[in-house]
Amino acid sequence: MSDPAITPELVNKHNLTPEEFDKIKGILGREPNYTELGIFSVMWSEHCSYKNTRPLLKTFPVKSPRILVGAGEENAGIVDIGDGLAIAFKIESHNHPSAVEPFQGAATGVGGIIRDIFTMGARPVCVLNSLRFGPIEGNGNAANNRRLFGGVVSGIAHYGNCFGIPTIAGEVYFDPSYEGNPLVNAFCLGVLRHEQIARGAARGEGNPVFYVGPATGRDGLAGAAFASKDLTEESAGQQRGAVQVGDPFMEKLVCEACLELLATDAVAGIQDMGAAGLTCSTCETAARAGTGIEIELSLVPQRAAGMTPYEIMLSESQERMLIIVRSGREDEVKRIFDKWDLPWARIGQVTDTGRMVVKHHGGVVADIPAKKLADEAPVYHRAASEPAYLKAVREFSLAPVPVSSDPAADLKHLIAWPGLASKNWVYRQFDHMVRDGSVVCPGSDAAVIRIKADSLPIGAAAASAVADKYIALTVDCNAAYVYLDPYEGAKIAVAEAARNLACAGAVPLGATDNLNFANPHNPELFWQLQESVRGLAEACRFFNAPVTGGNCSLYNQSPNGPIDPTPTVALAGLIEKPEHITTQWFKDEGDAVILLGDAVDEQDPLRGLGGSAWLQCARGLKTGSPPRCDLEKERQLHNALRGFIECGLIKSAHDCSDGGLAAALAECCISQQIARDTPRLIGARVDLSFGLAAAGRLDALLFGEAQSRVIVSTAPKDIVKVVERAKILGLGAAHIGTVGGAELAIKAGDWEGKWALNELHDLWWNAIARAMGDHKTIETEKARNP
Amino acid sequence: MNFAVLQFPASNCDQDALHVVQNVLGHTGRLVWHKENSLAGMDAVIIPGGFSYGDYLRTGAIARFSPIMQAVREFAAKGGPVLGICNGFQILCEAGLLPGALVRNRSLQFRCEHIFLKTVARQSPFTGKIEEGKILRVPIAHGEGCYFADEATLAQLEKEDRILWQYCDAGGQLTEAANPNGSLRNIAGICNEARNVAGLMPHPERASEAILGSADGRLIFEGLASWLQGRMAQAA
Amino acid sequence: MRRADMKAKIIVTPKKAVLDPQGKTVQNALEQMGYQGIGAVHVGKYLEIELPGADAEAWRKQIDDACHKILSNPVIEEYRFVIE
Amino acid sequence: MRRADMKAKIIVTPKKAVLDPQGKTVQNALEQMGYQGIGAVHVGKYLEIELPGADAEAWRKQIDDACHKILSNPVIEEYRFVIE
Ligand SMILES: Nc1ncnc2c1ncn2[C@@H]1O[C@H](COP(=O)(O)OP(=O)(O)O)[C@@H](O)[C@H]1O
Ligand SMILES: [Mg+2]
Repeated sequence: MSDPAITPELVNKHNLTPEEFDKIKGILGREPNYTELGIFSVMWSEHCSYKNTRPLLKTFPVKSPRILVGAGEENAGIVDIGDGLAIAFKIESHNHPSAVEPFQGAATGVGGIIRDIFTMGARPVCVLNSLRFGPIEGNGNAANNRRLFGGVVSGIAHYGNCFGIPTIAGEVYFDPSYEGNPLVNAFCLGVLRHEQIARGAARGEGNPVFYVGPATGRDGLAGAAFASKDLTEESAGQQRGAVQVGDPFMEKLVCEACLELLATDAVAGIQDMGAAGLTCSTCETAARAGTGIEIELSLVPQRAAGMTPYEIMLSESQERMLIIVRSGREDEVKRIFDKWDLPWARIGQVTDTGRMVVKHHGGVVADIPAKKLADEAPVYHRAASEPAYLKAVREFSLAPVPVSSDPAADLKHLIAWPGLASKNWVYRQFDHMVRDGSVVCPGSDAAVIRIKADSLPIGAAAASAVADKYIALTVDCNAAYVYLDPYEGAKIAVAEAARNLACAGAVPLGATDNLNFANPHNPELFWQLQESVRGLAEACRFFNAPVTGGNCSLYNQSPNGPIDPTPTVALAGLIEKPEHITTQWFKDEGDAVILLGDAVDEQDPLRGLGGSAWLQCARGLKTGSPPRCDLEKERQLHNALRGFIECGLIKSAHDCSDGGLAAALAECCISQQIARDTPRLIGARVDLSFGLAAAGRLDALLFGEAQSRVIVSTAPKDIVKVVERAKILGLGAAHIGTVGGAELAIKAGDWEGKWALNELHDLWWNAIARAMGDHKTIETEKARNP
Repeated sequence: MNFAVLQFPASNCDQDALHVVQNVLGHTGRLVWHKENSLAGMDAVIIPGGFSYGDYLRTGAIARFSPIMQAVREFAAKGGPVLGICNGFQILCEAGLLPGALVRNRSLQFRCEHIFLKTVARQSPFTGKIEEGKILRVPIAHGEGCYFADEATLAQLEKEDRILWQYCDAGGQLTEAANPNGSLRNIAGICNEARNVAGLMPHPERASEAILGSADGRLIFEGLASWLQGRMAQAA
Repeated sequence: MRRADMKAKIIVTPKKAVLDPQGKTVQNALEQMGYQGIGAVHVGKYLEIELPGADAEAWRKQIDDACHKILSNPVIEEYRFVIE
Repeated sequence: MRRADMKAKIIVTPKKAVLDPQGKTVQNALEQMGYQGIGAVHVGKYLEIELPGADAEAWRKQIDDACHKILSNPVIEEYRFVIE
């Protein structure tokens, strides 16, 4: 079959503008052939080139004394955690593939991010995820949203569980804006010694280039380009051609074999074949090393008959790695990959030409300057203009919103609202304990994982002498806030993540973000992106959490419109001593309940109800300016809280976010799970009367989402210490109640609400299972027909 | 004591078992690759959890044909203790070293959570250190942990006191709700006729340190260790 | 208990173009066990649905519809069935 | 690539005694979607093995052996196959 002629239509089909095409001709000094056109189209897609976002990403704080490998340098950033140890972490999206095939889309998303981490020479030790779907309750579209949600969750479970990595934290929200365009962001963290850092560079002229992993098929052809377009029936249709299928079994073997090989120092460079597969890995490694690379496609293991050079170069078959081996050490590759029964092939070598030369049966099918291809994609400064909808948002006032007639009932609805309800239906499907490191499992503000000797890649010098480390992890983003005020909302995403870390007793080490936005060519949507990045950058700087990397997923809009702007933020933090590890649930009868921070933000005309869960859930309104975040105040809170924790004054700490004080208090009482069907319920009696005047209305006091607030519990003897020290630090602190009893009782003025704990727990714990069509009946059925 | 922890392609709880044996209990141990065919010098064998061969075809179906399994048969035939955890239990059943089979959870979903275990048979190398009436709190993590065997086999297991553990509630009751996967008779673990080969779906190696939320699982490994000591004392 | 007069026998297999890790793994296992010379292995699903009545034609439409909507995943699988 | 002259088509089904929750779930799903009147649903496995040569008889023994040893588990499953 001969290649099609290069026509303007074909160029356009490849998502390249006439200007971009001219630039390509300039670089090549001639017309590209079909294969070259395909190569440029994927490398210059938004997904690989960040052509619309690079100027924005430059504004992120990326430095700290702990940073060993910074953002943009390699496949993932690396941060020092002391004693010669380091962590590599990164978040990536797999939104469009998951819309087309939720199970495989999500599974391969997890596989991709795990490869990004062991590519760095690190052993992957945990994964997180951040998910968004349309509403799952009721009929109509909800049925399809449930299909997507259920498929994505089992896809993540399938891949992570089989690979043998704990899925230790995550977040899930439901909103109509994600209907038809769900978000699936996957995060992975790995551990290594400083001297084990591997590079994605094709170093050493003459070094052989190896392909390892399963054979190449026509899977996900040009997926990167697909991810860089609006999601339409047509684009999805094309993608259905050959959906990528993940093989976690294969990935586990490839990971172990690669770590074993890296331990031999036979490796000069290594990179996964992720987006844009063979194309991206060859030109990026050459570009990083300033060398050239030459490969022969007939040597590439192939699954399908008669694949063209174009198809082989653009295939996104999973679980494949490109390894540049020091010449003379080829046998070690053979020995190790044979041991693991893995396919491998020598497909080329490193050259000094600076060019990426691709041959097929000896004939040159592509010859491109590697650096220009990898690094000189066009950069666009898109037009931005404030969205019209924000005018109404700012003008929104509470005046016309009827005051809650039954706050007690509202709390029940709130905690059973899928966005707020317990996510156990999701994380009980994930193995979140494998590897014996899960100290705080899903269900508290931040997860805590123990790093020990066997968390390291093999060959780590004196591995047995490694001192255990404790890393706290969280991923957050309240996209309703970001929609209503991108700058403030993005700040809050970071602030909330940092607050979660502080509640666990951790100091931030670094951040990774996933910018999920809609079409950047629309100035109003680009404005959302620009403002969000401004907020993220400012907040990350403030909490001393440099951005070590991340991912951009634009064009997230289905025919029914754009998604809410969703800049998810994952933070990793360090906990100095195991005794500082703190969880969110109340511990002992008689303990004191203390609110750190101010009950109400009096500067906020909406008293924290703008964009709040209560306004959405109880009044069906997603509007109003969201709560503001005073970063200085927020930081004070975190420092004070960590100080108290380190002095051993704090028994539990829970951050107040969606659902406000009332929801947070309820969670403190019902969120400890001892075992299957066995929660530990412990009540509390709380008096919030002191905040009523400032709040103006009861629902604002109970459900307002003012920032910078944490509910802690302490032994009675420590009340004064905590409250007084907080005051000295200029931090609001109020002793609001006592832990104990079989109910939650909240008093405010002459109103008092009482909730039976077992009822609250059932509403909260089973809400999502109910929405999904509870499996309980089948679950407890015997293994035999009656 | 010297423990062998078998390592199949995509075993993934192998490190955890080794960690408990070595770092928590202070014994020696080593990972034994599935292509090896000798267990010389080993006092006990642990077949760890994971997804050997991706759980493709049936859980444990392919692993049982690995070269090392012949050595395991011989080791077991000589009375050596073999403990299969989760996927290890599935492999032992597929290999015919334990009766019955583990099928898809009733929920059709993977389940990862702590459960309660009632220890039934206390005469075994694995349950000797668990005192009467003690309820163990240990995690499960599996999609195919529903124990099935025909009536005759179940009756025999009961008659011969070979049911080691059953899923129960906090109070020790064998309720439906406490059964996480639909296992017949709430069976979580059993042993062979000679009592030296046992399998269970829960993960004691994930519950052997207080910092991980429970140290109950330790009792199983400690029981095994002291049983081995007794055996050696006799031999000497 | 409804009487089953006919049965729909449905076979769902991964599309040829789509990776079938399970099939590949089983093939390797069989070869290692000494079943030399076998070719590619494909693993799929088999469903049997008991159908009342005698009107196979009427059912054929419904089963085909069901195969397309829920019994198979048209994105990565293909199906075929007989009613007898 | 080896040429496939024949194929072994193997069907593995759960024994009657073993409850098949998948079948049950599919049945419920079908009924909820309005496919009224359908009876019990059983879900099993389908395997296809490409076989070279023309000697079906020789393969029959081998495939039967493989079905018995590894492709099915007699404790919970039954199998049947054709070579064509
Ligand atoms: N939102 C972001 N914030 C910070 N860095 C980013 C972001 N998006 C991408 N990057 C960085 O740009 C580089 C290229 O991104 P990407 O193509 O996702 O890496 P990979 O090739 O591993 O997929 C990476 O180092 C990544 O961390
Ligand atoms: Mg990468």
